[in-house]
Amino acid sequence: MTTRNDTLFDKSVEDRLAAEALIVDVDGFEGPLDLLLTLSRTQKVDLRKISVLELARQYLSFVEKAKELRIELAADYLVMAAWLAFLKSRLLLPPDPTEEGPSGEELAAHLAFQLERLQAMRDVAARLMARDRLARDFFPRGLPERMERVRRVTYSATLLDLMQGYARIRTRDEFRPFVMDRDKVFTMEEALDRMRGMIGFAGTWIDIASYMPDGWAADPVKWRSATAATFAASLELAKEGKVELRQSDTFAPIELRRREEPQ
Amino acid sequence: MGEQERMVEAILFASAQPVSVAELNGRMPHGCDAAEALVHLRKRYEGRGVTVVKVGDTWAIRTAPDLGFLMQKETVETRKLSRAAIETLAIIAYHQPVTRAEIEEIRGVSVSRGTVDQLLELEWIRFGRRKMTPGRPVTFVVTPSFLDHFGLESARDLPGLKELRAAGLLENRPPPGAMPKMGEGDIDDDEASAGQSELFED
Amino acid sequence: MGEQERMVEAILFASAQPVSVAELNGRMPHGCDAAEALVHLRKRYEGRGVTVVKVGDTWAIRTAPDLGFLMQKETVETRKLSRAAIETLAIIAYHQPVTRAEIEEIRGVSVSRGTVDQLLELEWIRFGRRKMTPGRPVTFVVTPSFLDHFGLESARDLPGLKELRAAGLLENRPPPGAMPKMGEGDIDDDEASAGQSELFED
Repeated sequence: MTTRNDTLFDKSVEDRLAAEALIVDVDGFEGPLDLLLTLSRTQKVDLRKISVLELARQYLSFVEKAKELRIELAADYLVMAAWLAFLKSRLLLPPDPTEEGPSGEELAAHLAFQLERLQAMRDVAARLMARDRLARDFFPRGLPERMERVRRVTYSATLLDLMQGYARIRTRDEFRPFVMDRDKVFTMEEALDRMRGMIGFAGTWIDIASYMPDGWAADPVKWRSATAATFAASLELAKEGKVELRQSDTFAPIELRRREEPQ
Repeated sequence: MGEQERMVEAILFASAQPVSVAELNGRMPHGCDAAEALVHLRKRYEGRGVTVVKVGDTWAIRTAPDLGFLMQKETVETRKLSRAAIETLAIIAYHQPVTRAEIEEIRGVSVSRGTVDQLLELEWIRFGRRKMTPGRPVTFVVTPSFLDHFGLESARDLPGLKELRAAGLLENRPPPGAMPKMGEGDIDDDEASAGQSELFED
Repeated sequence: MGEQERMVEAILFASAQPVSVAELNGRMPHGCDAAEALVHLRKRYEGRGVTVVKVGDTWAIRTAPDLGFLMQKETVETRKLSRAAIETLAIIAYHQPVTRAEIEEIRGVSVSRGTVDQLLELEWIRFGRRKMTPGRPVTFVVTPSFLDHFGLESARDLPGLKELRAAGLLENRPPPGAMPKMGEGDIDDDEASAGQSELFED
């Protein structure tokens, strides 16, 4: 411990510069563990024999200096500082047998393990990246031959398909294209045509039912259509000013009379 | 194996294009003789799975011609025969020997060359004797392999229209009476079903 | 040279990607034994300009690494990986299957999304099975592409793997008591090592 303290205070100019560089370079460190690892390297010892106490001291003085220089430290640096301060106190004070939790030595050993493991990962990462690598040191086939896909198509059809196909053709004549069945529909246009030719004679009130086309009254479907068309045509003629309409009562017959031309 | 031969081997393998002797020499260390190394390499690959071939003035490694089949993957796809093909085939089967004009008359549409070719290729139809009518048109008949595929002893075993109907094969067409009508709601039930059954009668 | 060896040679030469024994057998005529042919072929190419290499469960032909200097033209400039990406890759390779929390515990910093994304995009890592720990976190493992890229037969051939294991540095040592949480160290030890040995074993 004393020897380490001495080395710390007898730091060469170079080490001092390095220590200052550490402070300015906070952003360059990937977290407190990274910084601790760098600090531990300055002890130039085997990571397994590292003095965690010394490391904690260095880290805490780093944080102090950073504060003096008003360098913004990320929260995890400060959390680590607090934890190291706690660890330091545990390592310095004689163990309290009543206290629960891991001993300072255990905590220190784990930190040393973490640092050693991180260093080991960095070493193997470097070894990995230094390996002969594909497309840099060794190469795949430059002119690969494509697997040619030969597609063979077989067609399937069953006897049922065949017979249904034939049936479809032979019965096509029985089909007829879709048309509206209009034979039971009397349109308003038809009613208008019919009525226009007749209203000239309607000098007196006549029930519009008498304008119904001949032969449409027997079939209820036809009757309904013709009634609607005749009524609509009557309204149309009234709108045009050709006729007048009247109805004496609800559901009473609607009567129609030619309108006299305005003089 | 000589160092220069190794180099030529590696370059030919990794290059995306066939490589000329000049380029080989350019890429190999000064003083190398790619042409000579190529001679050795070519001999080494004789009778192997891949061979060193000359392509114009350039060199490449290629699969041995007799192993080309390894680079192919056959996939079999089963497709349903098109409706046009089925109908054409059916007409030929029912009416053989039949000319193209006759097929078109029965189908009501022209028969494309592709449809006939496809059926010929499947070996389900073949050309029959020419008809003794003006123009002496060719006819089509079905083949034994057609009968084989459809499990028929002869084309005469194909069921007739009446049998098709009896078998219910004609039922799935929309009967004309089922078309929506104006004022349909007024038609009483008896009338509607009467109209329908009429259509289903022979 | 045996006919089967020729076939394996042709198929491996034709492909830029490693080919599995199953695929070789699938492409070769029925009854061939690609595995045996591979043994002979590998021996035949020892010391040559190209070599037969094993990549995980697959096989490929690659140029000899000492001839890389001839291939400036073929060299593919890869994006430089960040220090974080390199370390994360190494941790995944040596500790696989490993969760993001475990990576963070080892590195002492959080792993940014971009780092993992970059490695996934390179197809050097992929998602492994979920860990049977609370939250069932996903794990990461390295891929055959990773092995191919770094010329490794298997993850067992990672440089320094044995030494790291002997030194206990691949163990998941839970922190004693109240360590500051740099990620979560609460992984079940048995489960972790079981998963690992599974991946590193034959």
